[in-house]
Amino acid sequence: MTATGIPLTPRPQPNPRWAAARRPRVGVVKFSSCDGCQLTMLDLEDELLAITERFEIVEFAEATSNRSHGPFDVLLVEGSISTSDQAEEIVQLRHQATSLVAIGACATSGGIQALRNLGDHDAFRKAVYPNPQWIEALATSKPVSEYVAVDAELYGCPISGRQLLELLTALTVGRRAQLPDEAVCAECKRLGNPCILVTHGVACLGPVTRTGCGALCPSFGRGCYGCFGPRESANTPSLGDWLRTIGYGDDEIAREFAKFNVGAPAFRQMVEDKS
Amino acid sequence: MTTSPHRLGTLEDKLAAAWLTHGVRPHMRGVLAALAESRPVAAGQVLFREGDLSDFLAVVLAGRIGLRLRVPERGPVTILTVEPGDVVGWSAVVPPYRATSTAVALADSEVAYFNGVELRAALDEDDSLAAEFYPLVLRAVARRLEGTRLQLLDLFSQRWVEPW
Amino acid sequence: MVNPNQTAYFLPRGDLDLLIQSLRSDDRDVVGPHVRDGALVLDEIESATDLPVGVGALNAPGRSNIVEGDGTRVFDQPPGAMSWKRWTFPPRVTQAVWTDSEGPIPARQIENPPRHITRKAFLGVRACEIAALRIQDKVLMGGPVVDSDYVARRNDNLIVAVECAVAGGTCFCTSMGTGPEVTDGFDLALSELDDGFVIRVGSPAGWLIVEELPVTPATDGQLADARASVSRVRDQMPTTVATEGLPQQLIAAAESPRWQQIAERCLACTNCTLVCPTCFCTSVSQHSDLDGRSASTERSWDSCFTLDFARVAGGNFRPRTADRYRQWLTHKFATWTEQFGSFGCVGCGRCITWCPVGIDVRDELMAIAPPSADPVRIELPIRTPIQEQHRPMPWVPATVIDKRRETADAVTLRFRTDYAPLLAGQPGQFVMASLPAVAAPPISVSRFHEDGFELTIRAAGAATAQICALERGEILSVRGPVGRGWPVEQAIGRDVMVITGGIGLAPLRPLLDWLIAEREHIARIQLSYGARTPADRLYTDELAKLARGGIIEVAETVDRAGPEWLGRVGVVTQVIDRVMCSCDRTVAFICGPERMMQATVDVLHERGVPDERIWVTLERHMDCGVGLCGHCQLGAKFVCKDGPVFSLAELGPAFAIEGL
Amino acid sequence: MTHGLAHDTELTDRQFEVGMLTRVEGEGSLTLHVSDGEVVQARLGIFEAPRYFERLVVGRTPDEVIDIVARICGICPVAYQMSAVHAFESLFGVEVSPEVRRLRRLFYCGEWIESHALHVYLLHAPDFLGYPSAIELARDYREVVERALALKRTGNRLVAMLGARPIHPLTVRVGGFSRVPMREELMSLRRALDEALEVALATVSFVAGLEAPRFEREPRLVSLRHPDEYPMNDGRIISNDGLDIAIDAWRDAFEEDQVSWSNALQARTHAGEVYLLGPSSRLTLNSDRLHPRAAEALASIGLADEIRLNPFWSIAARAIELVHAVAESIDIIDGYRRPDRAFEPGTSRPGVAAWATEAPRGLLFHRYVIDDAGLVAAAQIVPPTSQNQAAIEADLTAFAPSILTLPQAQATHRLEQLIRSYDPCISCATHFLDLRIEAPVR
Repeated sequence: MTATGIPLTPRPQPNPRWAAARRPRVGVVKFSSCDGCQLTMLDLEDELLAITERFEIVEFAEATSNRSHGPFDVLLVEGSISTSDQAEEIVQLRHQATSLVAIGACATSGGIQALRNLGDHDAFRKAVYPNPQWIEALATSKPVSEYVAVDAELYGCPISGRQLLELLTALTVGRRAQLPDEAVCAECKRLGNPCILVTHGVACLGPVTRTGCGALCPSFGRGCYGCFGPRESANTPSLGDWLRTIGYGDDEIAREFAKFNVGAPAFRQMVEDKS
Repeated sequence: MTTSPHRLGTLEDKLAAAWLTHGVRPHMRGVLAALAESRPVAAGQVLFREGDLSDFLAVVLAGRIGLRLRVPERGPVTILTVEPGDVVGWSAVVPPYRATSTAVALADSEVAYFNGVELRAALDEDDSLAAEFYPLVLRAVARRLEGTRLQLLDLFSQRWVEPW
Repeated sequence: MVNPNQTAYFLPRGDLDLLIQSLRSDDRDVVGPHVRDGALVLDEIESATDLPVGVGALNAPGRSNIVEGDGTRVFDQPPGAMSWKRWTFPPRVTQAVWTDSEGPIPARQIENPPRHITRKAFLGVRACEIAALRIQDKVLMGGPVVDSDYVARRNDNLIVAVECAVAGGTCFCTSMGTGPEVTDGFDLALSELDDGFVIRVGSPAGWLIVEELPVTPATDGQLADARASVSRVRDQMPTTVATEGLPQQLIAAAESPRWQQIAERCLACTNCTLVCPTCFCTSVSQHSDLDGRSASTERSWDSCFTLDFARVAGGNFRPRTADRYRQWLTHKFATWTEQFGSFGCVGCGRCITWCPVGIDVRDELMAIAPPSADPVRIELPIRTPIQEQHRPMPWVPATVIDKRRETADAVTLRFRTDYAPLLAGQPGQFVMASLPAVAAPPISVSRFHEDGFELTIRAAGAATAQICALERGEILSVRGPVGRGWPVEQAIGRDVMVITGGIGLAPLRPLLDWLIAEREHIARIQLSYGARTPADRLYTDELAKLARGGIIEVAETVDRAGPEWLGRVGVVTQVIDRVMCSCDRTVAFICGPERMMQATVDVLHERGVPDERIWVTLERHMDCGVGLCGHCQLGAKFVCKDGPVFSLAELGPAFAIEGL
Repeated sequence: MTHGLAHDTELTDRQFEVGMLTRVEGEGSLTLHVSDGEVVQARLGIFEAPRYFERLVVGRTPDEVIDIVARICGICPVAYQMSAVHAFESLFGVEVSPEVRRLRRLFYCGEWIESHALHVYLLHAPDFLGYPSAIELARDYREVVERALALKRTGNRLVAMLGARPIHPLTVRVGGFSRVPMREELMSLRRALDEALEVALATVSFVAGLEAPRFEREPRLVSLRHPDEYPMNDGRIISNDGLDIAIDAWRDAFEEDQVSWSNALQARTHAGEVYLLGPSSRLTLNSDRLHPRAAEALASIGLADEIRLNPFWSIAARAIELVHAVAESIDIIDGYRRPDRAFEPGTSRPGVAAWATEAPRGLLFHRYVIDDAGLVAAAQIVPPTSQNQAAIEADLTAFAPSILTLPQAQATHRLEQLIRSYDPCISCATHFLDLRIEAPVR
């Protein structure tokens, strides 16, 4: 279709849940994580100053010494919940936030550290620390949504700067953030990559992984490792069967899925079935 | 569908015009008419209450009867209105003969009134009457069940859904 | 030395580069086969050395490998990973662009961004791919509304076809009747022989190229070799899909358990649709910068395998993978024939080769729809001429001149416009409403005026909420009226039942206006209107007035109510099944959630109203409103342009089947 | 500005606390207890929750480990991938092509530029200029912040060019990269790098003009040293007091132990001495290996001694390294020839894979035990911050007396500024396998 000659257009209203006058108060907090997702905002070099003008950044420990415990119009939450203190803190923060957005694989599925959910936590603790009794941590690393309601989720390890910007922009113009839930394959084909799984028999999780990264792995000569997590109706068993028919062992298949979104059911199931 | 409470004609004519009973064979309609008496019901009048022993069955000839359930936290809720031609008090012929809701006239109405005890006795004696009558009640109840299912789907609920 | 009566020439292998250079000197980018990252792709070709010389490719379900081929031969491969639509119908196209002087939200549009479309020569187009280009021509510029971007890109492509000398493991062009012989639709057609190429000329443009080449008239021997080569390919490719009667078979198999079995293997990853040379479905996405001073819309390839594809307010029409696979396969091999007069498949085999789990469409077809007794042959469309009279439908401004609140979350906006077609709209038609940076949803017109029209909108999402928030004097861009409205003439001399629920009354209001204007020609008008609660009813005063005047019979009912409500309670079907209609004279117009319409239809059937006189209006996801984006398909129908109003007779079983 | 309780008591007995250190990477706290003018306790607490990375990599293939360890830190993922990939290649005897070796340095340069630009301008500079963050800084010195962002962007573009994205790049693999860029692709960064060099030089004069708190001590400095390169991913481990060991022999000289107040282990020498890593150490021990442009810049500001003696001057060391990284990137790109192979094939073999590289924050040591199946059986990862932790506490102890006369808030801020000058990377620091247990300080 073509859209020609739209001479004039209305002004979309600011998000009705905000007072139009003041800048929305944005907070960025982290739990168990590598800081990469909040760093993604600082990596939006071209837009960072515009963001700080459009929004009032009231809490962002990595970037500013100004602190706030709320209230927040938008609270970006990085990291998984893996200690009892964190489990309490996230509930407090939820009360302070109009919109709570979980950002990144840790906050949306528990992150790579959720591998311990499948195993024996004590074994992990002992393996790393000589005095495990000094280490206070829960046996599981869980997504934020396991503890409080989340209004939106940005996926990825790390999240995509473009998607973060889309979320913030959508909030400002009051549109539904366009975060498609299609397979990585769709973007991979738009880019014109010949399927790496078909041509080279390389294990690629693209068909069961949510888009958003820009199909980076196949574009850079390797198979997708699922860092954006499973998409809707991710048919992981079928992909697993195919990988076996082209020569992958069950343990290899299990390891493919046992990565940064191992906490997501569709991936976790494959790890448990194959190992 | 005009709902003027002052229609002319005999009770039998009125039953013939009613959705529930217009299919009944003429002589049976006569039998039914003989069992029934036409009664006016004033707006606001309660015909029976949820849990009461049902001692009558009525075919609404004009007006509107509301069926209500008590929801203590929310007050009475009208779940269905019985319109002219339809039956109210079917529980009078279905054990354990207890009203499943409270019936209130929402407008001045007219009903064909069947005494429960007499009606049940007549149905016990006259198999052909029973064979004619029970399907009518079943049909009416089945229709209500269908309607209730659709209501459960809450098709017009105001969910905040964003296709675009 | 070129002789106009001669149409076949011979170009020595060593001079192939001269062909490429003459194409380039003709001020064209040459696109052709090329090996990149171990796969055969299409790419810009600067010289013959860019071509896959001595390269072969082995294709199988879910597998494609580059292999050593015959040392000197250039075109001994089956179709590669990409199709030509990448150039005629690119994956992403920026459409409208807005900028604004003072912000915060874009208000002024720059006309469509200037397109720099270079002339292109497509080198190495196979027979199946020529057929694919024709099919997309039919879809995208066959009218009534054309895709002007496609037209611009398709204009002036020079097609240098190549007749296949090898058959790929997934090829089935012989089944689909599209190849391997290249018969027409080309400017030049090459047949590769060991020592060179037989060149056939198919157009004046082709002549101009050949004239520059050191060609000699093809000898009978060379022509015979060329024919032999392609007929060998035909023999290598047994007919694997029996297309005769296939459409009918597939439609009949709509409820086959096989769909669910395929769904257990299908990844719904969209690969098959995006490598397909004929798939044309797209979505429009909104872009804007952070301070909202500029915005644009972008059209990008989409696929019927994504969840969002069939999403509408309130749900999704194809939630399950089985639904999506059935939609794709039945569209390609059944409903497409009804829409465009040919199959949507040309047998290139890409969907088989590039399926990550090797699902073979040939096997699935034969399993679901085994060959039938009563064959029906379907022909390819002839080359579609670019339809000059067809224009993209314009967006026009409409000014809000009145605003009325209907319910807690619905308003009626009255717009003024001087765009004649909008003033001449038919009851039941709708408009696309454009909100830059937000969305462009379809909205039914709820009344037509001499100087404009009305929209009744419920704030169900970001876009509708913003339209609801428009105030007097503000301007909305609309495209329309689009769609086929209510068949009002059917009401003449009949009893009319108008049955609707919730916001569904809005698209019926223009119909009521028409019926009332024609009152004396219509026996009886009964409106049955269901709402969730008394507070959710639209146009209450209007309806009350009409009812009082005895112009129409109005039966309103609500799903639930408190004691203060003395009106009807119950679903709308309970109203109509008590109506004593002389149903032999009845025509019914229905609008509401599909489930409610189904229940209503059941009752009407019981009362003996025939399908021909039961009219419903359907809701589907729409991104364009003019039959190009593909989202709104229901069986062979595009709801946006063939509907949204349909009679049950037109819809047939499609109305009852889940997930179509 | 400070969190947790910060209560004034009489000058002789004071408690300074920062419940949550800001403008550092990860979650840490500071506790300093002074009694009778004596520092009785200085603790850099790390309450970042443990993620057990040494355990997460067990049972993984080397290439999987390279993907996983990147997730230890979002700011220096390249460093983690480099230490790991070099460790594996050294065990497997994989010799990468010279082009790939240069690309690896280019990759590392990108991360140094991005990380140093972030710290110098967005995290550290606000302390010197008296702003809570670069956001406020931008209100008064917009061009300074824009300059910083431009520099940072160029670093990120370099990393993304080679690694597909700046955070958690995905192309590093044993033997090389999964894909190497075309020459044109790299040349597309050339102009940005020329501008970046100007900005880096401007940064040097910018920091030279800052005023650092007075504080001097003679720390033990440790870094890599290479015969003819400024150290990044090759060389030997040396110190300013005579240490000189092989790059994979970290354990011969150092060890880690656990303390009760920290989820990170602390590293010391076998003799229990603390030591300092990072830009100041690297620069002091390798100033003769700087790129000429960087050497000029250092000479022009002549702060070499301050950089060695005063931790606050680490900002100058980073500025100099910025010049070096940009200048070297330009040289590498100008001389780039795309290798025929993106990676050399290598075959796994069992044994111990160990290596150290220079992360932006200092020496990063990895050690893996590979089993017969080619999978990791055990791992040790020693990031710079855990090695600096003890040195930071020692410096806090030494620095504290000089601020006792200041008001609480100001004094606390000074202490926080001191900690920030080491650019601690706390989520890195949280997780390590230990060798010998020492009783925690009580």
